[in-house]
Amino acid sequence: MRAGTKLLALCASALALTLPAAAVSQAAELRTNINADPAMVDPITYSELIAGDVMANVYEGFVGLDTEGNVIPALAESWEPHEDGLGFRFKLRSGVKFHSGRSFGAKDVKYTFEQLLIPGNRGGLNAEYLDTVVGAQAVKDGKTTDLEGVTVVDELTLDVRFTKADVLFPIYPFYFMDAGIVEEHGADWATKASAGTGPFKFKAWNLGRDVQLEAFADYWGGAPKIDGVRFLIVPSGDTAVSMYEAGELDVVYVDTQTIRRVLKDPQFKDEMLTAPAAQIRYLGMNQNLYEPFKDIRVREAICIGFDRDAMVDGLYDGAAFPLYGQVTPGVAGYNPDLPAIPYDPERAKKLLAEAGYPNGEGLPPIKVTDTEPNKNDITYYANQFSSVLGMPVEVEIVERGSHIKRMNAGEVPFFPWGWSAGYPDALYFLSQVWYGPSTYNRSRWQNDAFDALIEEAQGTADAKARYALYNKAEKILLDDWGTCPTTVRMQVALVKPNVEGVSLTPFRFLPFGDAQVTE
Amino acid sequence: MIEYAARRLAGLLGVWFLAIVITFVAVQFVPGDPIMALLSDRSGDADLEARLRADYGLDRPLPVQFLDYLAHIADGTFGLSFRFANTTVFDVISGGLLISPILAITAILIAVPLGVVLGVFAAQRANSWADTAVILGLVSGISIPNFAMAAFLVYLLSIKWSVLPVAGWGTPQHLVMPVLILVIPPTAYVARLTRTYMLEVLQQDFVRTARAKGLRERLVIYRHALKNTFVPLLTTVGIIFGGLLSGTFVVETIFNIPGLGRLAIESIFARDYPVTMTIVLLFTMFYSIINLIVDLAYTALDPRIRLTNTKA
Amino acid sequence: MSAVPILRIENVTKDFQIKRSALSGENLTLRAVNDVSLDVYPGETLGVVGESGCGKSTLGRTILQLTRPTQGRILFDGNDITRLSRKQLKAIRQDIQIIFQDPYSSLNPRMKVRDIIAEPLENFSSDRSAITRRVHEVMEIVKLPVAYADRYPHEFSGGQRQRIGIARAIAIRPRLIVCDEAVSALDVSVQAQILNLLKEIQRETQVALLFISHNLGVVRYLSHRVAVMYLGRVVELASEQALFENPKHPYTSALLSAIPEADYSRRGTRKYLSGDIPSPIDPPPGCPFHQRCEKVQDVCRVETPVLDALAPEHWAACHFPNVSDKGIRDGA
Amino acid sequence: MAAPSTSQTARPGSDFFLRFRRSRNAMIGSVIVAFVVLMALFGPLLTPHDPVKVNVLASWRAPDSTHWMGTDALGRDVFSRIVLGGRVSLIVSMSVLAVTLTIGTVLGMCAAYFGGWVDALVMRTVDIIFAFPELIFAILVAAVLGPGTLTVIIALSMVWWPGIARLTRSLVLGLRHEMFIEAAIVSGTPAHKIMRRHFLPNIVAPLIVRASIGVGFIIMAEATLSFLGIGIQEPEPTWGAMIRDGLSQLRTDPHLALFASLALGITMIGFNLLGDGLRDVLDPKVRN
Repeated sequence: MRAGTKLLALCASALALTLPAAAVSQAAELRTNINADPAMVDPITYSELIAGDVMANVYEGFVGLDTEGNVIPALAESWEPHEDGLGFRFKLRSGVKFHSGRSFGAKDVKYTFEQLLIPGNRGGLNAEYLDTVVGAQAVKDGKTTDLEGVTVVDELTLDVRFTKADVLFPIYPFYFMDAGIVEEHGADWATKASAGTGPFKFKAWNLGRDVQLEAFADYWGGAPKIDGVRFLIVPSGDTAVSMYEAGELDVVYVDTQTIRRVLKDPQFKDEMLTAPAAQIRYLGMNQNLYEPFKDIRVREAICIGFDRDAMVDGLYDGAAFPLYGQVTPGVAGYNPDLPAIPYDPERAKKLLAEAGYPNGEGLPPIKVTDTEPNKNDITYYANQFSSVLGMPVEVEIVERGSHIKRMNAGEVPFFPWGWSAGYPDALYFLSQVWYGPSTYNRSRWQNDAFDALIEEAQGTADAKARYALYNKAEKILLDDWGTCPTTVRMQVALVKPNVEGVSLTPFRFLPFGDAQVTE
Repeated sequence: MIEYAARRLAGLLGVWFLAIVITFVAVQFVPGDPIMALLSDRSGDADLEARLRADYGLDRPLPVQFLDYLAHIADGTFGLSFRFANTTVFDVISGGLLISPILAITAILIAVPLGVVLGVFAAQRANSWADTAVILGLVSGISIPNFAMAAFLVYLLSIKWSVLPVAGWGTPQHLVMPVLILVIPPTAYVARLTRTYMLEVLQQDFVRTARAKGLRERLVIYRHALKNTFVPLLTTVGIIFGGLLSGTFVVETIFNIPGLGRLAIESIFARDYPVTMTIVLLFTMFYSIINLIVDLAYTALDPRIRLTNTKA
Repeated sequence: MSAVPILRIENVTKDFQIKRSALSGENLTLRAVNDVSLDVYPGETLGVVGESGCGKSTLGRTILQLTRPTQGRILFDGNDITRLSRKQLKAIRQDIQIIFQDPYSSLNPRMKVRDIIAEPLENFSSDRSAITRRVHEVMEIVKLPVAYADRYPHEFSGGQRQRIGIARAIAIRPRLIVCDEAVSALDVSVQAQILNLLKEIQRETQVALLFISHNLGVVRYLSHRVAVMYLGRVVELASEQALFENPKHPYTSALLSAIPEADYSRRGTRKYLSGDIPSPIDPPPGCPFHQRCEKVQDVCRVETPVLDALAPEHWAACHFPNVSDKGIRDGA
Repeated sequence: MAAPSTSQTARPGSDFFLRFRRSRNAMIGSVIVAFVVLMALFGPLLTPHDPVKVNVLASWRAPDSTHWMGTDALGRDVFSRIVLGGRVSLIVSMSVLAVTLTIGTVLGMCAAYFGGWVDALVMRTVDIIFAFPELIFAILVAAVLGPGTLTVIIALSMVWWPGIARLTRSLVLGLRHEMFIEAAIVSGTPAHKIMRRHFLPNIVAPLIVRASIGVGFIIMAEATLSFLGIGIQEPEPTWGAMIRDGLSQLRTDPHLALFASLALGITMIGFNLLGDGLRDVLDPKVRN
């Protein structure tokens, strides 16, 4: 038994080692959830959603969003397009301090752009926004580290020049970083220091447990009213809601599988925030891979062959609404006047018969493909198309990484997928998902008139005129049944009654700078 | 004894090496590509893909990659994580390194004595309804899936009564529910084994003799019978430990404990192979070391001479 | 008796490696059979006697190639069978069979009598009807009702089981049968029946028997010649009559005097063997028997005696063999 | 040590049934198992609804007279799915048993019978697989093969055969020097025939016990793999996946996880009791 006692003692001491200094509850700390560790916490390699949730609180770009999801100036006070339309001159905000205490200025913007492009740095999502900048390719190729198209005019004035028109450049969600940080903390500064201008400073990242931010007192928009934000890493959405229920989280971003639980429980009624996600969803039909898709009647039959309203009620418990176009509400350029796409199985059958496939006879077998989390959706589609249209559809669940690769390579014939907006403008959806040359045109729908309109829009600085072009292009896409828009999901979040100032926009939470936790 | 232990340890090194080979080969066949997982939506960018592949040494021939991995094991970093930018595997796992073993060992320290007591209780009342009730209870314990039981406990203890935290790690309270879930199967296992061995031993002559001599029943059981069930019980500790390590996968996932079990599942889904391989290797090492200790203890307790070429 | 032996055992030695303990790597050698040479002639019975542990069973097992000798050769029909391949060995199996001591464990409890007896036949023939005929034939020979063919071993008595074992052994008409304590496990009355059965079979088939037993009476009843083994060695070899009436080796004398049978006229002069057989792991130097021999001299402790022909067809390994024809009585 | 063969096998069959009937565990267990097996065999023919028929308009129904156990997220009948899920569980466990018993006994017998390098090769392989905690090895294999029914069968077989091989080997080693084996060798019986006719029938009883206990492990392991998302996939219903899907709805629609857990639990109890009972009945050492 002595050995047992010793072992127990050993265990206890080992346990003590792994426990961080007892979790002292800080009244003024906001606790919320992320469903995995962020893959990174630096603005250069930044390339995923979860890291974005954290970093939006630490870093800022030219613009930000207001509580309605509208673009508002942030680190850029104003900008003027160059006369030839190929570039902008930015007037930066004065009096902005980095977390290090250094002042923010034009040199930091240039530095950030260069860091994003230098090959060894593995520039992430934000690097893509620099493709049109003059000299970007040279930096990317490693020929120089000086980005030719970006000029520091004076401390707070920056000139950016493009190789081709890019009217949306000012609203791209860059994260500008402190040019002095590497000198101060070395190349691996990212987990040791905080290099942003946002309302919170990066404090600590305990892998598998949490990411901690602390309030930045010198924030240009005013010091946050809370001491900090703790993002607890909670992979299970269900657990997160339970933790919220037990008072272990103040704010929860509810994952789609758990939305039902939240909606059905009356106790959450007054604590719920909702906002449509800025994510289009569609059913991709690749005409190159499945002969019948070449017939517009078959495409229409598919698009009217499933019941969006039933999906909203049955699959999503009402936390969604039907989508009739390829731009989501809350995103600039959204057309609210698009006609509804009906669920009309009779007409769908008729169209299919006209196309030469009465009751689905003669249709070759096909698989509808998606990843595990969306298995209910494809099970519904497969069931619907086989029972309503007689189409021999099978369900195929695949691994995400290889699925995306195959979709990008245009190798998946039939798939429901989504695309989340990186910035609040319809061009994001239209130019990335349906523009012919785009890598992300995964169903390989192609239309010259559509492509021409998109190119024209990219050079149209006037917003109204640009939106008209969007609407025109979108109509071409829809009239051709090039895609089946499906639904827009609602985002659901829970916020404890003692927490104020948390806003959910189509682009997830706003930074928690205005949040307040009262006792 | 020391020589024997050393020989066994040397054998273990061989087994570990093979375990490394097996996991390395295995992950090569796991569908999905870590670079694709890393690139996610941007997987059309061939330049970026090539660059990342080179960064992680994935453009090199497999044998070279294997040697790289061995070198990284040797230098203690275990290589670079695919999922976390610029982070070594060691940094990824070090925070949770002891959590799974702590859970497993705590569970074993509770399960073994508890199981023995229950087993003795049932054996003493063999074939009575009390016996059946205990057995049925134990069987139910291992029959209800741990993930369902966990959900039930969370609802009751955390949400309804608010006595324990829902999930997480950091205070002793966080240990209670996971350990409770983990303890059930090994307790049932030990109890049933104890019952069987006790029944066997209780029928042996020396126990009858002891009883006949008028020794008190409890003394007979504990002094004589239990002593004889100890060795067979000892041999099962390794198996139990293995089951517990496997159990941590589920328990850590459910209770959101940042241990290696949860990390392993996440790494498999994120195609973070260096982390996956390292965790499998570590678990294999934990497990085989426990088995070695059990074996050594067993051999020390059972000094019978063994014939290699038994005569008929 | 033919002059050409059917089986010739030449200098056979069998060692076993023994691990003293699992913890230390130390190995010990147990010499179970030590430089044994014997001949068996067609149609004869060679008895091998000795106390348990003397190596006689091991010797039997080496003949059957159930275990390979460490040294020496075993010639069957003049061919060395210790170096045969699997295939060649199978051919030899037709000629050498065994009858085991324990009639309980020597029969597969899951097989019918018919299948047990048929097994050796099936290995050498595929003619089902011929096999069935032969099974019935040998069942008659061993005096088992053919109606029992579909029963399982547990439904039989010990003697009946031994008959099944004999039936199995003789089914393929072997030329040599090793009987390893073939009757030791049986009641005395049953023993006699089985011995008579063996005699009968030998008379009819001219099969050679190597009859291994610790029971001198049984050996005497059946054997033409007898070898006495002690601590892995043959210490005396002679015809049945010579050995029993005129033993040369003190060990043989001692064994004989220990026979409790009533028809021996030497009652009252019984000598008991004192002490245990020395361990074959660490045999004493010199004569293996010297620790228990009452005639022991200094030379016995140093020099190992060799098997000498002390009379025609009578060999013994002793520095001081009994000289008188009266043997035991004089040794007293 | 005496081989387990003789004394116990010498007993006529009627005694087995007598003892079986007297074992409470075995009786309760076999009744449950019989029920589950019948359900799996004939249930899908009798279920009131198509278990894969989607009707999103009827999703999340609580149990009522039409849907005895309610419906799931896609409006599929939970009762029908549980019945079909039981069939999947049994197919998986029976396949794993068939595969592992075949591989395990053949390799175990070969290792014990031939010894030498065959033994070394088999037993070292066994050791290496044993070096991995069992479910972890299964998870690794399942991850390699990608989700699916076949994957689960292969993964669990790879984990489970070494135990059978080791048991077989030790049983055969116990029999190796039985005289009837030597008699067979002397009779010139070839090795494969000795294994089939002599070893196998005499080690069957402990293997059956092992198998009956193993069914529980396999069913639970399959459920766990499905729970962790690397097991059997849609549209095939499995209890593990149903429980996982139902867990997040535990508060709103408890019937989803509840009935699947009950089905799994009852089946497990059945097999465990049967296994225990069989051990008591077949193992002569434990006789009360």
